[in-house]
Amino acid sequence: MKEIANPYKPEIATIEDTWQETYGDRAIKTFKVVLDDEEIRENWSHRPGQCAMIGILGVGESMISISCSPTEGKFLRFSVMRAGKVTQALHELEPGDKMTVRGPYGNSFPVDDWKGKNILTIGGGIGQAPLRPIIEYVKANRADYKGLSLIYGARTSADLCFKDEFKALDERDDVNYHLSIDIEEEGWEHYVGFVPSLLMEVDPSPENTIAITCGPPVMINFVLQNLKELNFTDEQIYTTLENRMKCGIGKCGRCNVAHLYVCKDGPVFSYATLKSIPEAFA
Amino acid sequence: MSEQQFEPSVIAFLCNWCSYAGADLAGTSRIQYPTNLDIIRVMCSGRVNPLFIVNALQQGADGVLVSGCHPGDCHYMEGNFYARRRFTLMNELLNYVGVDAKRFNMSWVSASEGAKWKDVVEEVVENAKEAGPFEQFRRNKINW
Amino acid sequence: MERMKIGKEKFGDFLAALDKQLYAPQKVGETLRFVPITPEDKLDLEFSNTTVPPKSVLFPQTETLYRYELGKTDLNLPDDEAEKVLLGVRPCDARAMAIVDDLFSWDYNDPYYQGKREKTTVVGLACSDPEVNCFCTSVGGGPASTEGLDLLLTDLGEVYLLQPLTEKGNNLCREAAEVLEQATEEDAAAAEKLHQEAAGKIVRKVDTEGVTEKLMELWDHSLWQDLSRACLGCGTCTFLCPTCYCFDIQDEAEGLEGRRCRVWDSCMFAEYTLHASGHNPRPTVRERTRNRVNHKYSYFATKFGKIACVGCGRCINLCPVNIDILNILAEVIKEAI
Amino acid sequence: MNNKPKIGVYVCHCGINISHTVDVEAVAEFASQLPNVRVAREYSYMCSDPGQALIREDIKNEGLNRVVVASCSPRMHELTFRKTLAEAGLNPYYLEMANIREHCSWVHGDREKATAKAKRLVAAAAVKARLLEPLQEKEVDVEPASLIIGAGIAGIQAALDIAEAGFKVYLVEKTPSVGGRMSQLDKTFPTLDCSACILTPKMVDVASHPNIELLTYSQVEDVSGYVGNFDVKVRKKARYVDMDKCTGCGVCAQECRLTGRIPSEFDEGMGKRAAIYLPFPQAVPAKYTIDPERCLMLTRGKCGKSPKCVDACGTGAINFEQEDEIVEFKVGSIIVATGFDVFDASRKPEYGYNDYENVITGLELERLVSASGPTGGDILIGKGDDAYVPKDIAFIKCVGSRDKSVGNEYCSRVCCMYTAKLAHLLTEKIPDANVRVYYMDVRAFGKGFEEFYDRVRREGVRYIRGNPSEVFKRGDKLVVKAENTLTSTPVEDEVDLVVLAVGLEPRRDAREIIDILRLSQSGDRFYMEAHPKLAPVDTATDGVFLAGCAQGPKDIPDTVAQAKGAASSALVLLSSGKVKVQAQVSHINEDTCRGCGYCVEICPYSAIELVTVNQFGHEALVARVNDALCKGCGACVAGCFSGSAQQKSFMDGQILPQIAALGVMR
Amino acid sequence: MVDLEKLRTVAKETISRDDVKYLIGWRQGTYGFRVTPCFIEEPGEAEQLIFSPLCTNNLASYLIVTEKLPLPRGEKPDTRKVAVMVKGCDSRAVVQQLIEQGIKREELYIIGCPCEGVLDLKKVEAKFPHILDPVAAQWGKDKIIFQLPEGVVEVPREEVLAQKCLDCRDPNPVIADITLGEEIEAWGNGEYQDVKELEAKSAEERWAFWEDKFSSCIRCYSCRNVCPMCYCKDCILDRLNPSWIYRSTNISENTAFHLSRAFHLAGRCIECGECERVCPVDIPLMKLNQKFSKEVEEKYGYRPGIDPEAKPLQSSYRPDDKEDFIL
Ligand SMILES: Cc1cc2nc3c(=O)[nH]c(=O)nc-3n(C[C@H](O)[C@H](O)[C@H](O)COP(=O)(O)OP(=O)(O)OC[C@H]3O[C@@H](n4cnc5c(N)ncnc54)[C@H](O)[C@@H]3O)c2cc1C
Ligand SMILES: Cc1cc2nc3c(=O)[nH]c(=O)nc-3n(C[C@H](O)[C@H](O)[C@H](O)COP(=O)(O)OP(=O)(O)OC[C@H]3O[C@@H](n4cnc5c(N)ncnc54)[C@H](O)[C@@H]3O)c2cc1C
Ligand code: SF4
Ligand code: SF4
Ligand code: SF4
Ligand code: SF4
Ligand code: SF4
Ligand code: SF4
Repeated sequence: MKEIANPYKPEIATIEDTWQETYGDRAIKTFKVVLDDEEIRENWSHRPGQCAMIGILGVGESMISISCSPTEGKFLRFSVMRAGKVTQALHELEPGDKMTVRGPYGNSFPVDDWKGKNILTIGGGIGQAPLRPIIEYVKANRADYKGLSLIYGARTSADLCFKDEFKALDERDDVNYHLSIDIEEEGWEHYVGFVPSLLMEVDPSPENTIAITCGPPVMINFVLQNLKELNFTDEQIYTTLENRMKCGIGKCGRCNVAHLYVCKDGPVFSYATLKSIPEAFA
Repeated sequence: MSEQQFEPSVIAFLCNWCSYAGADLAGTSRIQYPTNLDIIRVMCSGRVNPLFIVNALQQGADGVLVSGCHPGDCHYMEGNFYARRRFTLMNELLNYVGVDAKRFNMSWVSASEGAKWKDVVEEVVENAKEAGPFEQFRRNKINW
Repeated sequence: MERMKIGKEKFGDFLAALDKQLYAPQKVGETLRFVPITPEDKLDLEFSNTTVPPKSVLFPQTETLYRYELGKTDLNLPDDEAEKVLLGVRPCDARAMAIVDDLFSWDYNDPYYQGKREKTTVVGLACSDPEVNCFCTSVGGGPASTEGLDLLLTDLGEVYLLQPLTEKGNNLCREAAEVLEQATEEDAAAAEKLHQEAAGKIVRKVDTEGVTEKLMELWDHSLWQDLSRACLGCGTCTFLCPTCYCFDIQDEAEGLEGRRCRVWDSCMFAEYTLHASGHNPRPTVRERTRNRVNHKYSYFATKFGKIACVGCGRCINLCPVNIDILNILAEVIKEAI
Repeated sequence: MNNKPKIGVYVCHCGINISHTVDVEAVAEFASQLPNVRVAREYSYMCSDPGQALIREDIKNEGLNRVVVASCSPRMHELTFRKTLAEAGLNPYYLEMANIREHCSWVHGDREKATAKAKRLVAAAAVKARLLEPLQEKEVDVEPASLIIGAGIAGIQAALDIAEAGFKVYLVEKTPSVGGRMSQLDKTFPTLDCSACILTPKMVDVASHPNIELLTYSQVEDVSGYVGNFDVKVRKKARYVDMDKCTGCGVCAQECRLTGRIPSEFDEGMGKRAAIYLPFPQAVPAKYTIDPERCLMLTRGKCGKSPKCVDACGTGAINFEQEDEIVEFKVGSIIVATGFDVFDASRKPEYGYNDYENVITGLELERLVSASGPTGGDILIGKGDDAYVPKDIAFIKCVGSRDKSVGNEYCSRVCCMYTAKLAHLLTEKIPDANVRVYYMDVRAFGKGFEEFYDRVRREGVRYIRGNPSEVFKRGDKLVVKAENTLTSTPVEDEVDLVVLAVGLEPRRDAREIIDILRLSQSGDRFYMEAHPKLAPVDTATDGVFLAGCAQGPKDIPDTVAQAKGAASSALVLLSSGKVKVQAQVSHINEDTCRGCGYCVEICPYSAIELVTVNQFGHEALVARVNDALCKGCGACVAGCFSGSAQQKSFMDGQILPQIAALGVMR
Repeated sequence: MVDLEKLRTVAKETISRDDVKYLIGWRQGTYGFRVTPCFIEEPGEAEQLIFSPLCTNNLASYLIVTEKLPLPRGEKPDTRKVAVMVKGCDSRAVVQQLIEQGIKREELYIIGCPCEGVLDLKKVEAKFPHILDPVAAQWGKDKIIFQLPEGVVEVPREEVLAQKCLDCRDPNPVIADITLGEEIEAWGNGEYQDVKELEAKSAEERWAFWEDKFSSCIRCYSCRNVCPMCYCKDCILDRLNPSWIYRSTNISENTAFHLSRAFHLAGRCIECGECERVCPVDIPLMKLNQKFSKEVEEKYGYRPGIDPEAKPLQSSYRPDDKEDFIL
């Protein structure tokens, strides 16, 4: 079996650090992990937008977006929402514990094609995780891009991920961000309402801009409508799709939207591709 | 298992109020019995899901015992009556598919029956011994 | 290599001459499926087709990806596969292998499938008695189609005619040269005649011309609701389809050992696409049935240029509520015009 | 919040009790290797103060969040160690015990095998500990009031006791008067006190006690809630007489067109009353009631030109417009004291109760001998001029008791003695009477009973052992046909009166209360106590108690004793003011519950009900557990096919790994 | 026998009612002897309906498996009645579903079809292979009359009837709002011959029998999905947490699955035989189900799906239940 590379065989990785992003039933926890095998660690390269299959031996695997940019260092970050059996078990892990990682999988944001453009990310809830690497990537290669704007919302302020990182952006004048929560809260200085309305409020210009959105299906649907209203063309809009995945390599079958495999042909799609594909927004 | 005598593994589910207490009494009375039987405590024999038996056989038990209060003495009044029905059915099913009838046992042992508890353990362990190592659908016997 | 033949009574010798793991249809429970045999085992190839297709050998229903000790992180991969011979595969099922090969080798190679596939020689048996729901001829195959096969047998009554098709097939004939005889022209002609007769017995047909596009046109058509409504969402039509290969990966523990394994899965199961959030992009049998048919006749065709159905008829024969893929296709063709 | 389980395992030597057979060091060493185990220690006495301190310190210093104690039986020290955890700030339910003393070191001699077993038990405890969830122990306040249903001697006594203790009592009686069966009795065995003399003062007390709200002629309609917090709805039936105005003078009854035409319940139908009536002279409250099923005004809407009662009543108390009234209140505990009915003698047709007027029941005879009875205490059989005083009198015992053919296997406990009492009273009233008693056995088990029985026999009452097969008429006489089983001789005994010592049965309307309070019935159909020996006044429903014959046949002293027991049980609740509810209760996952109701049927405590919920716009039935009612048996869990019902601390997900640990460890 | 004219008239009337959503019945399938369940929403469609020995499907299953899509906020669910055609056995499923509150009586309109036994397609298709054109069948006296393409053929009923029908004790619907056709005299004897034969064998032989069968199971769960009594929203067989049974197919998990399935149907299986019929690998599931039918009848005098007022077997008990196996 050694002859052909075995894409099902994961690497063992050690958790270096964890943060609790949000709390509650559907808490989100971020893991910073480092692959154990030195050679593989050094040779590992992923691109913003890709995913990896992470898991625990004896429990199972889950496909999770890599939420860091390769520019950040020789480690990986995953922000995991607690939902099923595997993510529940993942949430129990602490620094020093092992997990399995295989990947990176899927296509990525065409960051090279986007050079010289304004980048606008529109995220909701855990949907910010796949957007974070693109933000970090642009920050790291700041000269290659023009404006960088972030729109991000969650149900309540406690449900926002990466809070400290947003705060840190206050220090920079080359990034601007807009936060929202659904319901009024005391001490909240930002927008109150849903992300699609915040988008209209921010009213970004489509001029030389790429809009990337990720979040719950309902949010995406409204964001798409609003982007159209703001005169973004289909080619300017990108989204990442999340379907159930088991293999990550275009075999197991379940992530398809029509003839596309989200794990291979996605997860990043331009709206121009998706809009003709039934089931893409089911 | 060649030379050595076969030491069966028996998993027992005992209700807290009668059988578990009976087993405690056997302990306080220093009544000696075989070590093959391990107890899982539940509050009532009515809590024992008959599918636990199937699972125990899958996971390595050679014999299983469910023990509760005598009919009419259930701490929760009716729990053991439900248990009796359920296990009567499960027992029939196991026999029917050809699992040795000796593997599944049920008993009523009260809090004062330390001596009976010993008899039950001995009988159940002996039964499991006679039935031999369970291989019919043990999980780790599967090979591929 | 040339066509050979062998007397049926000597077929055991043929098998004995091959130093390989042999798989042939045998009755397990009440139905036929491919299981390991020895040359001494009685072989009975007089059947229309096995209930469980031979994919169960190359893509077993449960396959260990690797084992580990619970609590540890060393991964033990399974051993290399032994050389195998699959005996008595029907041409439709062999074609299915050729189709599935594309899937398991695009982009990433699947080492488990490929590992078995490469070590396996597929010996087919031309089909002489198609069932009522066989429609291989409509989807590019036929009772004596050779795609996916290494060697084709034709039952000539007293003897089997052997027609090697690939190097692997040739090798088999070489290894067993001692017991084989050269076939004659007449044998070949007799076989040809049988093949044609068999093709003539196929009664169900479908015109697949343009069906790929038609299916996409009818995405929201009411026929999906009407024709799927009785579906029970059982996995029969997919589990037993020779071109269905969906799988799930699960961790299981056996005693102190754990393993990650893959198991057959089915797009007809409701939880197949169910997200952990509770959202399901294919919430009812309508979407699932549409996906099954579309996948075979449209998506796969778009991606790999082939229809992923070989017309074996199993899904029609075995569907408990008579959901009939030919009937669906017929409706699609009718509605699309 | 998932926290990573960090388990501390503590293996106890128990002096040498454990360590002499189990290699505790080896067990601790083994435990330290188990998944998620942070520390594993052994110690001489885990339950001692220093032992517990060890655990507390580790919880603080090592950040432990689960604890396994391998020591004696959890039945012994689970609470101790739970407290230890709580003291260290950990949820007490993060504790799991491995019983390596009673179930291991004390019952095994082979050190090697015992050690191996101890390891398995510890491993199983550790995997379970890993999966434990924190549980909250809840307390609920108790409403300082009690509902008592039934105002016989049991209900009266319980009401007085509770009221005396300073708590509010709602005493609900179905009939127009309190008193119950005891008020129908003449004298009471074995001391022959006059029933009315000892009962009436209590009846009056009950009516006048400031803490008792008496609701006669009322019925409990609905009870919801749970221990400490029952919401009660009572229907006060319309009496058509204004209680405030009625002085109890009785002229209305004299005037009533139906006077003397309606059989009196109190006199067992032997006396007659009017449609407006007082059940008996000493009735409490002494207010009249109109029988809505008989009153001409109420049944036909017309009573002559105008109702005579209305005309007669000086205070204008009669009001045909009166309507039923619903009273609602809250109580913390409930006592059911609804008593009994006597066996319906017509169900034994061979004794001719329906056919011959000189076949009567014991209760009817009670009325006959009573000075306040229909004959003023004269023993007269038959009506008017034909009435005669019987001379030859036969009692037949065990009528409707100990009799499978009528479905009553039980002994009614009072018939032997009331027969003796009535036989005595007959010999007193009819000096030349010739009384015999046909019996199967004589059960004179109570205090002073045997002595009384002896006295009656000495007074000349003949006891003939034999169960009569038939009573029939021959000429003027009744013939009791039997076999004297002591002499094996057939008997045909000619008598003037046959008295059937009918047994006690559950109230015919017992079901009503069962449905309202979700009680169970025992095999004899009386209300079932929580435990026949140790909780004879409790029921499966917390906060609901039984008193008197509602629970099973008994005599007055036992009734009163039980009433006092029930009262004190109720008082325990009321005076403590709080009740703890189980923490290890069942819980239902409403997303997966299929609403089949199996759990609802199974739960012995009626803790589960089906509720309709909205699931994505569709209505769905799902089960819901009332934590305050659930006792944590888990019977519902094993009966739930969908695995939706789970008992906290005993979940499938916790037990299956235990099984695996034990199975795999071989 | 049910008259087709009458059936269709009744169906039309039913579906025309305002309080009826749709009607579930049978119609001729796509080829040969096949029949398929159909959902009639318009009176016109009622012409498709048939009732014949080919109508094996237990339509009661659809009363509970029908998937409900989330309703938009504010929209009221359609709670009109579903009309369903039931044979005797199917009607027992309805009764048992009512007992278990899977459905509400007021949301049902039950059209009873007294049934003289349906066919075992495996037997029929073996007898008449390769038939493409739709075939009709009807009941004759002790025989089945087929309209084959080559003409009318009569076959003795024992040769083609499903096993469950040969032993049927409930040919008449036990619950119905309207019954088509005359009541039929029951012929089954309730002797559980099949079960007894297997019981008479040794434990080794019994295991050998079941091991062979269980090991052939592909765990497609058709048997579960078709069963009118299997309607958990989240079956424990699929559940991962806790995982009762692994998804891998081998004798261990397969046996555990079969024992669990059978046990969950103990005292609930109404012997419609659908599970066995749909099993693609022909596992004799009725031999398991019938074992329980026999035991609950013998031990508890219980037959599921007969009395809508009865308590479910497994959520009730009698203090004097037999307990001869208990130590
Ligand atoms: C013939 C006979 C002779 C007896 N002689 C003796 C004797 O000499 N000595 C002795 O110790 N015992 C004797 N007993 C037994 C004695 O009668 C009982 O022990 C006693 O009456 C029991 O009292 P109780 O309060 O439990 O029930 P009951 O007296 O039956 O009182 C129950 C009360 O509850 C009321 N009630 C019932 N249902 C409801 C409801 N749903 N809602 C509201 N109220 C309701 C009834 O109307 C009644 O007032 C005799 C019994 C009989 C039959
Ligand atoms: C052979 C037999 C079998 C029985 N079987 C049953 C049965 O099966 N079911 C049933 O319900 N009942 C049965 N009983 C009856 C049952 O035993 C009694 O009802 C029960 O024990 C009474 O409990 P008690 O607390 O009143 O008295 P006891 O059990 O006698 O307890 C009284 C306690 O007080 C102590 N004591 C006494 N005097 C003093 C003092 N001056 N100072 C301090 N302490 C003192 C005594 O030492 C004793 O510990 C049976 C009785 C016998 C004899
Ligand atoms: S879809 Fe049906 S006919 Fe086609 S290959 Fe699969 S099982 Fe055979
Ligand atoms: S189409 Fe038929 S076989 Fe396939 S899932 Fe539906 S009911 Fe089952
Ligand atoms: S038994 Fe289980 S599925 Fe049925 S109502 Fe109770 S919790 Fe729900
Ligand atoms: S655990 Fe017992 S008491 Fe609690 S709800 Fe379940 S059956 Fe009732
Ligand atoms: S239908 Fe047959 S093969 Fe499928 S799961 Fe059931 S028994 Fe197994
Ligand atoms: S188990 Fe089989 S026979 Fe029984 S009700 Fe379900 S489908 Fe019908």
